[in-house]
Amino acid sequence: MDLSYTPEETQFRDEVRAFLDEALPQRLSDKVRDGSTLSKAEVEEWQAILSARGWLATHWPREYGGTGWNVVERFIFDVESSRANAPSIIPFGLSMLAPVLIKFGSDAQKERWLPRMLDGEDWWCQGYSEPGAGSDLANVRTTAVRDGDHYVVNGQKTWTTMAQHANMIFCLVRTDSSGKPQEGISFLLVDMTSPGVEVRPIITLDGDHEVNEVFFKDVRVPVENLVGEEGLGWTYAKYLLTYERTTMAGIGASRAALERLREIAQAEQSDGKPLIEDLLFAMRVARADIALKNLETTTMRVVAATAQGGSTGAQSSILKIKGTELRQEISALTRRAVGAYAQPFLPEREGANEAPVGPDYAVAATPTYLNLRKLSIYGGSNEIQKNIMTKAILGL
Amino acid sequence: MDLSYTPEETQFRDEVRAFLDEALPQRLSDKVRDGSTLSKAEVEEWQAILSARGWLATHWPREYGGTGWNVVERFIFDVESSRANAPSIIPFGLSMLAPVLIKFGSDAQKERWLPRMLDGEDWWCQGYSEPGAGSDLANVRTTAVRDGDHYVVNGQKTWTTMAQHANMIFCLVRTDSSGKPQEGISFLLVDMTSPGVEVRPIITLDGDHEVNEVFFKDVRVPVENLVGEEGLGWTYAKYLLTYERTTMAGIGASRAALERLREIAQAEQSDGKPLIEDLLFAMRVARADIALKNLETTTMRVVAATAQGGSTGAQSSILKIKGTELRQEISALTRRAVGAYAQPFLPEREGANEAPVGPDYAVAATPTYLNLRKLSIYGGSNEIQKNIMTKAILGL
Amino acid sequence: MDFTLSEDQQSLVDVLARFSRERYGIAKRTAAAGAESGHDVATWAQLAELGVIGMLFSSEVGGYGGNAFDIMAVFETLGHGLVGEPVLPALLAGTVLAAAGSDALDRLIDGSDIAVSAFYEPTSRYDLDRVATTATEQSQDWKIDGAKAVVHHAEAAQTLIVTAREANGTVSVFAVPAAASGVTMRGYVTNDGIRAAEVKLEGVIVPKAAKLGGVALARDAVDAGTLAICAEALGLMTWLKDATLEYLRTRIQFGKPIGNNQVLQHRMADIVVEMEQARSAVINAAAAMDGPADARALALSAAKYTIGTTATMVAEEAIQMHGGIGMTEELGLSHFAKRALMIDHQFGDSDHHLRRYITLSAA
Amino acid sequence: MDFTLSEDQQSLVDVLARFSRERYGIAKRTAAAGAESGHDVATWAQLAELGVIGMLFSSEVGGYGGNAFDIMAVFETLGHGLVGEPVLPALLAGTVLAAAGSDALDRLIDGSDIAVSAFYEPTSRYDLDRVATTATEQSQDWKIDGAKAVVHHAEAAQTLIVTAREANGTVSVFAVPAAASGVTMRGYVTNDGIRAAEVKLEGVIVPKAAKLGGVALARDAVDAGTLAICAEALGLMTWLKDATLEYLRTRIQFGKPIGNNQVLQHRMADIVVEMEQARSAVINAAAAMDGPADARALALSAAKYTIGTTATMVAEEAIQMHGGIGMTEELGLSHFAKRALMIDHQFGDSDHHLRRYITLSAA
Repeated sequence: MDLSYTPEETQFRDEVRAFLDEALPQRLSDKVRDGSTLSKAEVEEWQAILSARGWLATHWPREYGGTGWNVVERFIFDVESSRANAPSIIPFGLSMLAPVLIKFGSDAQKERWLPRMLDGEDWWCQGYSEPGAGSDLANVRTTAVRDGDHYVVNGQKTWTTMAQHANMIFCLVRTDSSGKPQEGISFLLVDMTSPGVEVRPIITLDGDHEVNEVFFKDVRVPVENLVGEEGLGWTYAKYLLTYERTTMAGIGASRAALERLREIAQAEQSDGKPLIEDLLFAMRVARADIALKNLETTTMRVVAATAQGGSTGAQSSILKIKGTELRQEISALTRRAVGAYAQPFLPEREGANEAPVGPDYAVAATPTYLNLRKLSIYGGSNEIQKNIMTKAILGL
Repeated sequence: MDLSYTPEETQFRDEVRAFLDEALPQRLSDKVRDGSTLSKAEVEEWQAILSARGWLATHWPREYGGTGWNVVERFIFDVESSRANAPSIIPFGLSMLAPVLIKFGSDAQKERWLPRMLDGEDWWCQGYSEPGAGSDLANVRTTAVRDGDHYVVNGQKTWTTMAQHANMIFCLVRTDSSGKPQEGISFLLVDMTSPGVEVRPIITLDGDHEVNEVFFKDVRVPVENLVGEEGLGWTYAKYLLTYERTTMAGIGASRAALERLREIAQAEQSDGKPLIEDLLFAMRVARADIALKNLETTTMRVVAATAQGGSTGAQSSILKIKGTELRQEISALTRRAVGAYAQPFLPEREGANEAPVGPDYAVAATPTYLNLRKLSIYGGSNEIQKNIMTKAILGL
Repeated sequence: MDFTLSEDQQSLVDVLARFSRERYGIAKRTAAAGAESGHDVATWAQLAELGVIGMLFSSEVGGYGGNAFDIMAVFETLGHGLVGEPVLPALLAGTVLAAAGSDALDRLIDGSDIAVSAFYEPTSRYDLDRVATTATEQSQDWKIDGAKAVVHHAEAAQTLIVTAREANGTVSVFAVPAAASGVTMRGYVTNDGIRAAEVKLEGVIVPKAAKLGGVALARDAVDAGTLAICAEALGLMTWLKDATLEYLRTRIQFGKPIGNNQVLQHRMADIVVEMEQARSAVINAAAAMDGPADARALALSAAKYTIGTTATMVAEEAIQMHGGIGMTEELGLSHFAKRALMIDHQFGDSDHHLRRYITLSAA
Repeated sequence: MDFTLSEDQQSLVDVLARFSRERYGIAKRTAAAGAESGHDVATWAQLAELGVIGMLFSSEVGGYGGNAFDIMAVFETLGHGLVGEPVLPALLAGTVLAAAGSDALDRLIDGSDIAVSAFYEPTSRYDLDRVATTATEQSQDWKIDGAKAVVHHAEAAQTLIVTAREANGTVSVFAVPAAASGVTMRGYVTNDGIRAAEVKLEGVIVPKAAKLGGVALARDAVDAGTLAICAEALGLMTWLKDATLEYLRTRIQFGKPIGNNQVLQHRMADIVVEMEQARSAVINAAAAMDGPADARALALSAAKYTIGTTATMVAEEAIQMHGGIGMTEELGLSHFAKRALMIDHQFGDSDHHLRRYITLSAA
């Protein structure tokens, strides 16, 4: 056994670190560290920097303008980026749609859509979830009816992340209702500027506008925007779900959050000394730290197995469950650390620059905690993950 | 609201305390406190003392020689006895069979069996569980076939507590297999000295001999030993299960164990000071202490509701779950407290008086912890209790 | 032993519950917190009229209640209705005024005035003794300088009850008119939708009589407030539990109510078990309020610790079992959940009180 | 990154696993613990022959393994077979002997001798520095007086490796022949079915050369032992998990396999999640063994803490899910569970190591 990277991997990691050191604007990493919401322009700014370096499409083969990285390199890049508080790459186009297009899309689709992702011309969002469906993704009721060279789409999607910024959405739509729920689903690319598309914000309990409802009323979509074959949309969607998911553990983000927590607990005074010297609090931090170190190695074990061609099926459930629990725990500790100043709420208004109430680091503590409640709900809730594990690992 | 006892209740409590102070032999309470197994003679000694005081049959009406106590008085007596480390009253005859006989038995049965319980002439055990049935008590396969003035019993009971001391057993037996599992069960009293009865010990993981298997091979039981009507045994058994169960919380025993734990943690040295001054350990003790104080009041709330005629149905599940978890937690803390001396095992041999390895208080720490694993398994496992709660409280 | 409400308590509870059900709601609460006054003037007057404020004080000082179980009954009901009005500040300020024999209490009880306590400071965390605000005695008056943190409903108040340190080092409690020169406020809404403010006191001059007494007055007020928000949490948790149960019964997924999932059933059972324990903890605290100081402190810390852990668990579980919809501001659930979570940040969190419990137990 | 076993490791693991499956078992283990020697002489010889002991030591000192992952592989396999032979004592004693350059190690590796460490004392708890045993230097020799607690396999040993305090206060490590005059033992079986003894040393005379070095030798030995029992716990947990899964699949209650209960399914999922975490913790510790002292100490404490909590959880859950039958001595399960529980009482429990982790993190 050997936990260390190969010399090549170490060199790659150093290269990533050097790049982040130089190219990542402090202005952006401060906002990420403090849990502030990034504007559309800020996200695009970072993605343009990555694209210029050729590091935006980490999952793609080189022939399409991707990095061609193997699983270990992707892992290293993800972890280092998160630890450096780099903004997340918006995954919907680059990491979710692109692999489907590359595998199932037509040449014309690849030529049209992939370069626009690299150039930042399109902002994609994902139209899977529907009202009332929850974790039952096959419960698709949005319909697409063929009418000449178009599909006419009617229905509603929900929990659509950052749809307010998007000009394109890829959707699961029902083109046939006669068979089982998983049959008759198609995979369609929809221009959100088309007549009949309406986006309505959903404000989440942290006061943020991150997700939306998207309504389709007689929206006409050219048939060339159908990916693959009609009725096989579920297959394509599932391909994504079984796709490499070691990033689900979120260990880079948790490590960054834990380091920030230590700084906060050093700054906060309790009983006349830094909070971090309070044994009860130190115990909570230590337990999270140990769990995170364990999870870092668990993740690397899965990465190593994947690199050797192993499947990540049930293992990814373990990473998802433990990774989300841990990030939630760290956010709860951060809320606890800031004491009474966990209470004030400062709405973030584009352009406004209100001075914080209490210490800078306290502002986002509660909203971040509240926002991260989503981690155990979305991406297949942690309960669903345990159901999956029951079948896959336990044979029950 | 008022948490305090009435003057009459306070006086009663003082009377119980005074009696325990005077009548409870130190020799016995020391053994209970240290988690040692009491011999048959020791149990009988204490029951004789209680009987002489008229306080042995706490559940019975006065007309049968019972105390006639109300629910609050019984509660007070139970808690005070446990806190004083008095031996438990063996419940099978006095608390489990007797209420059934009083409600469903014939006059002849009452006249014959009840006085013998008070005099200590019979030691009863309970023949409900059968191999492989687990929590499914209606899964009775032991048969009783009528043959003239006798039933002929064949089959096997298991988990029969202290059957090795018993001369009588009350059993659920199957007298009819044609209907649903709950039908065709009868309630039979069997003399264990009858030919064909065999008791085999089950040694539990703590090395103790507390439970047994009891085998019946063509055992002839006079028909006058049938309680109530043939085929209604399940009704009688269920009557017992819905019977007052506030003692299930075991708050007196937990309080005594927690006080003992504090003494141990005061005596044990960690890092040059008493273990109880170690904040991590103190935190565990404090959490148990708070939970116990909460449970004491929860129990009193149920007792008060029962005294006012309320049902204890689902509430008794709450007491059972929380009470057993807490006793197990205290036993785990005690094991933790004694450090490396949790390891030596000294088998208790009747008559033998081996000096302990390590401190006196360490000897029983691990065996007690192991023995108490049973609390969350028997009496309807805690999982079964939650199923019950789901139906009763949650309406699901 | 008697665990039932008195007739007076029961009738107030019934009236108050009905009021908040029929004439109050989250929309009103949210609108009030957004406004500068931070509360709904009409609702406040109605609460006073219903006797809610008077129930918090004994008849000797002009109220018609005032024992610990009265406070418990009122606040549990307020919690169940998610009432955002300044009843908690009134309890704290009023407790100080009552102990000091101030006749300002009358105007509090009848609803004409609002008074709030302002004890904590930007760096005091949960420690009442860590007071940097100074009170300088001058020939005719006191001059007060300092800052107070997260003062609920400060902008609505006529009177601020503040702690300040005198030149000799002792901490005393003063009544400061909110309109006094040198008092400035920065108001905001809290994460749980209540109005609060940072208060600055710069060269604020108050008369000699403004000094109400020593820091013990503040401590007693915080004790009462601690009991109150523990009881409030019971009401919040009951609402959250019932809403979640209803959701489990009615939400269909994969063709069945999600409540058919045994894991959710058992987690609901765990919630019920812990909620009964939490109720017992609050009863224990209420019963200890008039007893010896050490037993009262122990019982209050036990209660606040129990509430802190249980309310957090119930809020998190309620959101989780609701799934995505539980994450939305639109659903009432999120508002109850956030209040239940923020209670752990008032008067000391569960760690603070567990530590205090350990210290007190060892003494 | 490479998380696979080397060929040497894999082949020893395969042979050892097969040996314990086919030629060892709980009956043999229990019988051995009941006998005075406390172990099974034939089994011990076979283990030595298979190379199990040699695998724990490097080729420089006469073994054919000795790196941390060798130790991990051996002990995980021993745990899965619930082997009760004195391999752990051999690791500790041998680590000391190797560091001291003693040629007694050869006889340990080939199985002819048994040596055990005796570092802890009746009141030392888990602290290696709390040594009351004294070593008095005399003109020709050392005189050793004191008592050692819960010394596993002491009665089977030819050599005891003990710590003792010299007159100048420093603690040193000595090799004491078990047969030396003044050495007495009281043997017993432990709750997890291993033979151990309380050892008394009264005026025991050993030659000058018996002093092997300072207390650091004992510390390094305990580090190796800590890694070893953490790995052992992985083997135990795997066995417990598999046995419980099998039970959930095959045990019918209310007409269905009890594994149909979703709550038990999710609890098994939790166990699997935590076991993977525990394995990572042990890998981290093994990887840190040859690194800097502070990183090694941190990783070992993280591992022992993780193992302490996880093994306890797995043992308790395995018993609970088995129900009554899990409580019986007859079932193999209870023996594995007890060993898993007792591991928390060797070399410091989870609290001890969490505390140490906090202290080391702050440094």
